[in-house]
Amino acid sequence: MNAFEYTFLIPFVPLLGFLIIIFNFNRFPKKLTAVLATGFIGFTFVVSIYTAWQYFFQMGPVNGVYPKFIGFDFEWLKLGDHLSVHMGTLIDQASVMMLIVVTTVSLMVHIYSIGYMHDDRGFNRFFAFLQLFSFSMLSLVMATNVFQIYIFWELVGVSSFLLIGFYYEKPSAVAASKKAFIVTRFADLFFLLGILLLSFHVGTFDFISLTNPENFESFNLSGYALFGLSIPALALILIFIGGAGKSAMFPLHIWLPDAMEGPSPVSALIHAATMVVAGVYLVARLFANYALMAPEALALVGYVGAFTSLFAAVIAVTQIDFKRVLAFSTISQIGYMMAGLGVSHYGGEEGLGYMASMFHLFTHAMFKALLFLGAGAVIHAVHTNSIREMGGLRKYMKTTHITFLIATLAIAGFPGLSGFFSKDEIITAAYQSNPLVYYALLVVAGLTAFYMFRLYFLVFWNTEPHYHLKPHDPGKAMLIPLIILALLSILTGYIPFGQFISSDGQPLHTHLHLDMAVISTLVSFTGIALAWMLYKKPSDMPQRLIASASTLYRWAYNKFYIDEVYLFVTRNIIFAYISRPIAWFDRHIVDGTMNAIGWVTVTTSHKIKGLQSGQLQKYAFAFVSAVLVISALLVYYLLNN
Amino acid sequence: MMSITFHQAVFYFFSAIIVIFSILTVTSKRILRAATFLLFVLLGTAAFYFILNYAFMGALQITLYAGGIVVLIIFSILLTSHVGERFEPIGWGKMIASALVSLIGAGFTLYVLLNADFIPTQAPLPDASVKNIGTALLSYERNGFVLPFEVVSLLLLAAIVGAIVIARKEPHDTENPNNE
Amino acid sequence: MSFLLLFVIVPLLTVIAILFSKDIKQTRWIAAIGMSVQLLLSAALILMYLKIRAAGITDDFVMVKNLVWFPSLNFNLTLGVDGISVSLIALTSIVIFAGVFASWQMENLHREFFISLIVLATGVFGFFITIDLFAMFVFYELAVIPMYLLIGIWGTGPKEYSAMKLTLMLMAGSALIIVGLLGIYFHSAPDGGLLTMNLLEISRHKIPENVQNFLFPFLFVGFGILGALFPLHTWSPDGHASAPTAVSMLHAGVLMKLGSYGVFRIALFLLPEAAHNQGSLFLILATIGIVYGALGAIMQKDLKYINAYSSVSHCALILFGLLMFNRSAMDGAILQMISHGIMTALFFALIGMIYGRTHTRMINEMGGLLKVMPLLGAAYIIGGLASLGLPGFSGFVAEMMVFFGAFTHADTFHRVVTVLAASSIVITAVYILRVVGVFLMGPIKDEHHLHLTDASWWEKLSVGTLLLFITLIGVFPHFVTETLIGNSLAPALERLMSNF
Amino acid sequence: MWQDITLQDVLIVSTLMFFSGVYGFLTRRNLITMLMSVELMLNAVNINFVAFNYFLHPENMHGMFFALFVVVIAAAEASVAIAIIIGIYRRFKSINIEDVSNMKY
Repeated sequence: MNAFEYTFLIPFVPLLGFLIIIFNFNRFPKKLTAVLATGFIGFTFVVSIYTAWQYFFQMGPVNGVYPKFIGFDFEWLKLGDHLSVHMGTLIDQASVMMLIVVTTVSLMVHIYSIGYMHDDRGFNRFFAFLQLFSFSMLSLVMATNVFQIYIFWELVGVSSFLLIGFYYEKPSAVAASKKAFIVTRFADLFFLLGILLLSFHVGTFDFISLTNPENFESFNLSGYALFGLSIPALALILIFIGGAGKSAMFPLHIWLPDAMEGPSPVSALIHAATMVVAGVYLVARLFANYALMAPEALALVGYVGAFTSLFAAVIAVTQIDFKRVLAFSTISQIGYMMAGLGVSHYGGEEGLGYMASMFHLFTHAMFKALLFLGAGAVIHAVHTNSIREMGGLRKYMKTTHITFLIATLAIAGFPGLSGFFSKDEIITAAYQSNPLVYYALLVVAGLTAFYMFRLYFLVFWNTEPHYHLKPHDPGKAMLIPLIILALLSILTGYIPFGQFISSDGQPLHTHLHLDMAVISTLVSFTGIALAWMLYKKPSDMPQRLIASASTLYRWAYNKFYIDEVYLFVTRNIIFAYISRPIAWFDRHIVDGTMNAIGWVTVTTSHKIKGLQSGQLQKYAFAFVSAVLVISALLVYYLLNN
Repeated sequence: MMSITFHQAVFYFFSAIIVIFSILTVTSKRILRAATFLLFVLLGTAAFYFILNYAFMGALQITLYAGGIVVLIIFSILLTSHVGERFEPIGWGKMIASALVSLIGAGFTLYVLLNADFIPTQAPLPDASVKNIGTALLSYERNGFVLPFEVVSLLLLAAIVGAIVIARKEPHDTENPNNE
Repeated sequence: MSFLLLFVIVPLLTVIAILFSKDIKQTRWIAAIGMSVQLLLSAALILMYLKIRAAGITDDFVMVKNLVWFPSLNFNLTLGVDGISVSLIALTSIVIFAGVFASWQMENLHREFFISLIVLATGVFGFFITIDLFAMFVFYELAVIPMYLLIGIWGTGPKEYSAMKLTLMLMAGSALIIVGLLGIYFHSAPDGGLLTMNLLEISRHKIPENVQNFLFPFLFVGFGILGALFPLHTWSPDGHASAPTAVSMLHAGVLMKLGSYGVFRIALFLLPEAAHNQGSLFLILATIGIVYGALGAIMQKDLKYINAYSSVSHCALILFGLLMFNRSAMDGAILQMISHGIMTALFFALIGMIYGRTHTRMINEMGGLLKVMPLLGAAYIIGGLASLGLPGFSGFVAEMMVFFGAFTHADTFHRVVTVLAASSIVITAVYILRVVGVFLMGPIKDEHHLHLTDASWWEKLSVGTLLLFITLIGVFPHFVTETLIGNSLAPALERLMSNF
Repeated sequence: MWQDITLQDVLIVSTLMFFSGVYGFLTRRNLITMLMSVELMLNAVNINFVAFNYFLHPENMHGMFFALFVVVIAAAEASVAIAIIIGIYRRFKSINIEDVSNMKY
C-alpha cells in the first residue's frame, strides 16, 4: 500500500515554493524566483509523471480493475466521535489523470509566465501565487475524502481571487476578483451543506468507502428531505451546486468572463485548464454515488451541462473581447463535460460518457490552455483585448498563428486532432442515452466551430488596423510552451483513454463511432465554413446578419442580462432592502431602545434633582416631616402590638 | 378645687416665660430683639434647673449660655447685620407649612408624652453639689465620667482651633478687599 | 504558592513597576517584558498541563488549590484549570502581548494607560484560573471596570458616550450574573451542608429543575451581554469604534470571550436541565445574531464598525455552537473563541495602525493602500480571509466543527438554524471582500497617502505574532481541538447529556 | 420637695420650646437666627434630660451629666457655627440661607 507514499511531495513541493517566495517577495531577484518556481513545479511534474507511469504501467489493473491507493494519510481533525477529517493523497485513475493535467499545464504556464510577466513589478508575488495555486489544486485532485476536497476547493478559490485581482490597482480587476470569490463562495455554501448532509447519513467522508457500490447497502439514507427528493439526491444536488459554482455552470457562470481581468497565464491555468474543471472532477469523483444512488441528480447534471454549453456558445458568438470569447468557450466546453457525465451510467460500455467526459477534460485542458496562452501572446503584442482592433496578425506572429490555429482546429473538432476524439465520445454517449442532450451538444459543436473560427479569422486575417508598434512573435520562454501544448493538442487524442480511465475501474475498449464522427464533423465543418465566409475577408455580411436578428444579438451580446439580474438582486434587493435596513434597525431600533432606557433614567434624575435644591430649610423640612411620619408609624405599630 | 401652690405658681411663671419668649424668638422681625428674647428663654431654662434643684446646672446655664453663647451671637449679629434691620416677611406657604409641621409634631409628641405611663420613683434626690459633680466628672469608676470629660476637652480644643481657622481672614483673599 | 497564582501576580508586579517608570520608553519596555513573561508562563502552563494529563490524571480540573478568602461565607479563591481554560489563558497572553506592542506609541498618559490595560488583563487571567464562582465574578468586574477609563480617556470620537454605554450595559449584565450566582450559591448544598461557590462542589449536586429554569436566563443573558448576544450587542460597535487600539484588541479578543466562557462554564455546566429547556430560545437569538451581525456589517463604512459587527456575528456563532450540546459543536465553539480572539485582535491592531497613518477609518476615503503599505495590507487581507473562514486558518476549523456538530441534530428546527448560520459564510465573504476591495485595492484616492510608511518593527511583531497563531491553529488544529479542548469537554457533555 | 410639679408639666414646656425651635429653623432665613433656633431645641432637650433624671432616676446623675456635656458641646458648636457664619458672610456678603445654595446637584 505504501508504494505511493512519496506522493505527498507532489503538493508539498509547491507549498514550499510558495512559502519560500512569499517570505522573500521583496528580496529575491526575478531570475531566482523564476528558477525556483519553475524548478519546483518541474520537479512536481516529474514526480507526477512517475506516479502515472507506476500506477498505469507498472502496477496496472488488478483482476481487471484499477485499484485505489492511499499514498499518504494522517488524521487532521476529529469531528465528533466517529467522524474525522484526514489529509492525504489518493491515487486512482481520475486523480492520476488530473495530476498529469495540472502539472503539465502548470509547468507550461510557469515557463510562459517568465516571459509574459517579465516587466511586471509583482513578478515574485505572481509566482508565489502560482505556486500556492498549484499546491491547492494538486491537493484537491489527490484528496482522499470529500472534506479535503472542500478545504482545497476554498484554497483554489482564494488563489484564483488573488490572481484575478493581481493588478489590484485596476478597479475592474478588483471587482472581478470579488465577484469570482463571492459567487463561488455562494456555491460553496451549498457544497458544504451537501457534505454535511451526506456525511451525516453516510458516516464517512472517505472516497474509497463512500464510492464503493458494495457499501451502499449499509448507508443509512432514510429520513425526510426537501422537495420530495431522497436524501442522497438532495445531498448530491447540493454538492453539484458547489461544483457548478466552481465550474461556472449556468446560472453561476457570471464570474468566469470577468475573471479574464487576471493575467493571461492565469486564465490559461486556472480559468481554462484546471480549477474550473474541478466541478467536473468533483462529480466524477462521486460518480458512483450519482449514478447509483441518485440518478435524478445525475440527470440534472446532464441538463444543466447541456444547457450551459448551448447558452455560453450562443453568447460566445457575439463577444468582441478576445479573452471573453475564450471564457465563454470554456464555459461551453465544461458544460460539454458535465453533459457527458450526465448522460453516462455506471460501469461497462454504459459508462462511456464518464470516460468521454474525462477525456474531454484532458484534451480541453491542453488546447484551451494553448488558446489562452496564444491570446496572451497576441494581447502582449498588440496591447488591446478587443478583436475589432486586431487583424492580419498571421503575417507578424507566425508561430503564434500556427499554434493558435491548431488549438482552434482541435476545439472545433477537426478530425485527427484531440478535440475531435473526445468530443465524439461525448456525442456518442449522449446519442445513446438522451436525445435532447444529444441535439443540444450537436448544435454546440457547430457553434463552437463557428465562433472559434470567427475569432481566428478576425484576429489573424481580415482587415489589418494600424498598429503603432509592429507586432511580433514573443520570446522563447513564451513560444516553447505554445509549441509543446500544440503538440499535445494533436497527440493526446490518440491516447486510448478508455484503457486508463473508466467509471468503475475496469478498462474500457472504445472505438471510433463512424456515424457519429461523420455527423459531428459535418456540423463543425459547417461552422467553420460559415465563419470563413463571414469573417475571412472584411465584408458587411456580419452586420446585415446582426441587423436581421437584432434582438437576439443584443441579448446574446449582453450575456442575456444575467449579470444585470445578479446586480439587481444583490444591490437593489439584498443591499438596499435587507442590509441597509438592518444597519438602520440596529442603529435606531435596537440601539435606540438601549439609548431610550438611558434617556429615561437621565431625564428622571433631572426631574428628581430639583429636590436637591441646596436650600437647607427644604431639606430640614423634609427631614422633620419624615421623622414625624416614621415615628408616627412606629408608634402606631407599637400601639397595635 | 384646684389650689395653686407657690411652687406651682413659680413653675408656671417660668414656663410661661419660656414658651412665650421661645415663640417670640422665632417670630420677631428684628434680629437683636430675637437674641434678647433667646436670652430670656435661656434664663428661664436656668430657672427650671434651679427649681429642679440642680443648682450647678443652672449656674452653668447662666454663665455659659446666657453669658457666653448669647454674647457670641450678639457679636456676630453686630458683625453681619445692621442693628435696626428688619426681616423680610416670610412667604405664606412656607410659614403655614412650617407651622403645620411644628404644630403636628408638637401635638404628636404631647399625645405620646401624655399617654405614656411614667413610673414615678420615691428614691431620694441626688446630691447635686458641686463637690459631687466634680468627683463624678473625674472618676473612672462606675458612674464616673472621666472619659467623656476628656473627650469633650479635646473637642473644645478642636472647636477653638477650628473656629479660628475658619473665621481667619484668608491671606490671599483678594476677592473681598473691603472685608477688614 | 500555586503556579496559577503567578498569572495574577506577574501583571500586578508589572503594574507596580510601571508606577516607577520615568518615561514612555521605560513604561512600554516594562509592559513588554511583563507580558512576555506572561506569554512564557502560559507556554509553561500548557506544558505542565500536558505533563499532568500524560501522567494519567483525569480529574476535571487540575492544579486545584484552595485559598481561603471569606471563611464566614465559604467564598474561596479556588484555583484550577482544565484544557479549555489553559487554552484561553494562552489566548489572553497572546493578545495582551500583541496589544502592548500595538500601543507602543501611546504617548498620552502612558503610565496610566498601560496600568489600566494590564489591570484589565489581570482580571481576565484571574477569571480563567479560578473555579470559584465568587472569585470569578470579582475578576470579571476587575476586567470590566478599567475598560471605562481606557475608552473614556484614550478613546476617539464620542468616547464618553461609548464608554458610558459599554460600562452600563456590562454592569447590567453583572447585576444579572450576581443574581444567578447567588441563586446557585443558595442551592449549592441541598442536603444541608455548607453553602459553596466552588464549581466542582456545586456540580456534585443537582440543582432543582425549577430553580434552574429561573436562574438560567439570568446567567445566560448576563454573560451573553458580554458575549454580544442579540439584541444586547449594541455596546459593541460603539465601544469598539471609540476604544484605542489595544483596548479594542483586548476587548473583542478576550473580554467578549469571558461572556461565552461564563455561559459555558457556569450557565450550561451548572444548569444543564434548564439549558435543555430554554436552549432553543437562545439558539434562535444566536442564529439571528450570526446572520444579522454579518448583514449589518455589509453597509458600514467605518472599519471598526465593520469589525465590530463582524465580531457580533462571530461571537454569536460561539453561543450557537455551545447551545448544540454535542462534542463537535462545543469543541468548535471554544475553538472559535480562541480563533476569533486572535483574529479580531489582529483586525483591530491593523485598523489602529492604518488609522494612525491615514487618520481616517472611513473606507471610502481610502484606496489602494496595499501599494503603499504592502505588509499591513497583506496582513489585513490574510486576516480577512481568516475571518471569512478560509481553510488553513483557525476560523475555518472552528466553523466547520460547529456546523458539523449542529448538523447532527436531525430535526427541522436545528436544520433550519444551521443552514441560516452557515449562510453567514457567504455574507462574511461579501463584506470582507468589499472592504478589502475598496480601501486596500483600487487606485489611491488620497495623494497624501502616497507618502505613508509601512509597518515598523513593533507593529510587525504584534501582527506577526497574531498571524502565526491563527495559521498554526488552522494548519494543525488537532492539538487544540483534541488535546486541550476536546478532552476537557467531557464533564460538561456528561452533565448536559445525562438525562437526554 | 416640689412634689406638686409633675414630669408631664415640664415635658409640655420643653416640647413647646422644641417645636418653636423647629418652626424657627424651618422659617428663618438668617443663619444667626437659625442658630438661635438650634439653641432653643438644644435647651429643650437639656430640660428633658434633667427632668427625666430628676423625676425618674434620681439615684444617680446621668441625665444631668448628659445635659452638662450637651451644654459644653453646644458652646463649641456655637463658636464654630459663628465662625462659619462669618466666613460665609465674607464669601457671599450675606448670611441669608437662600443665597448659600452652592452645594446643590
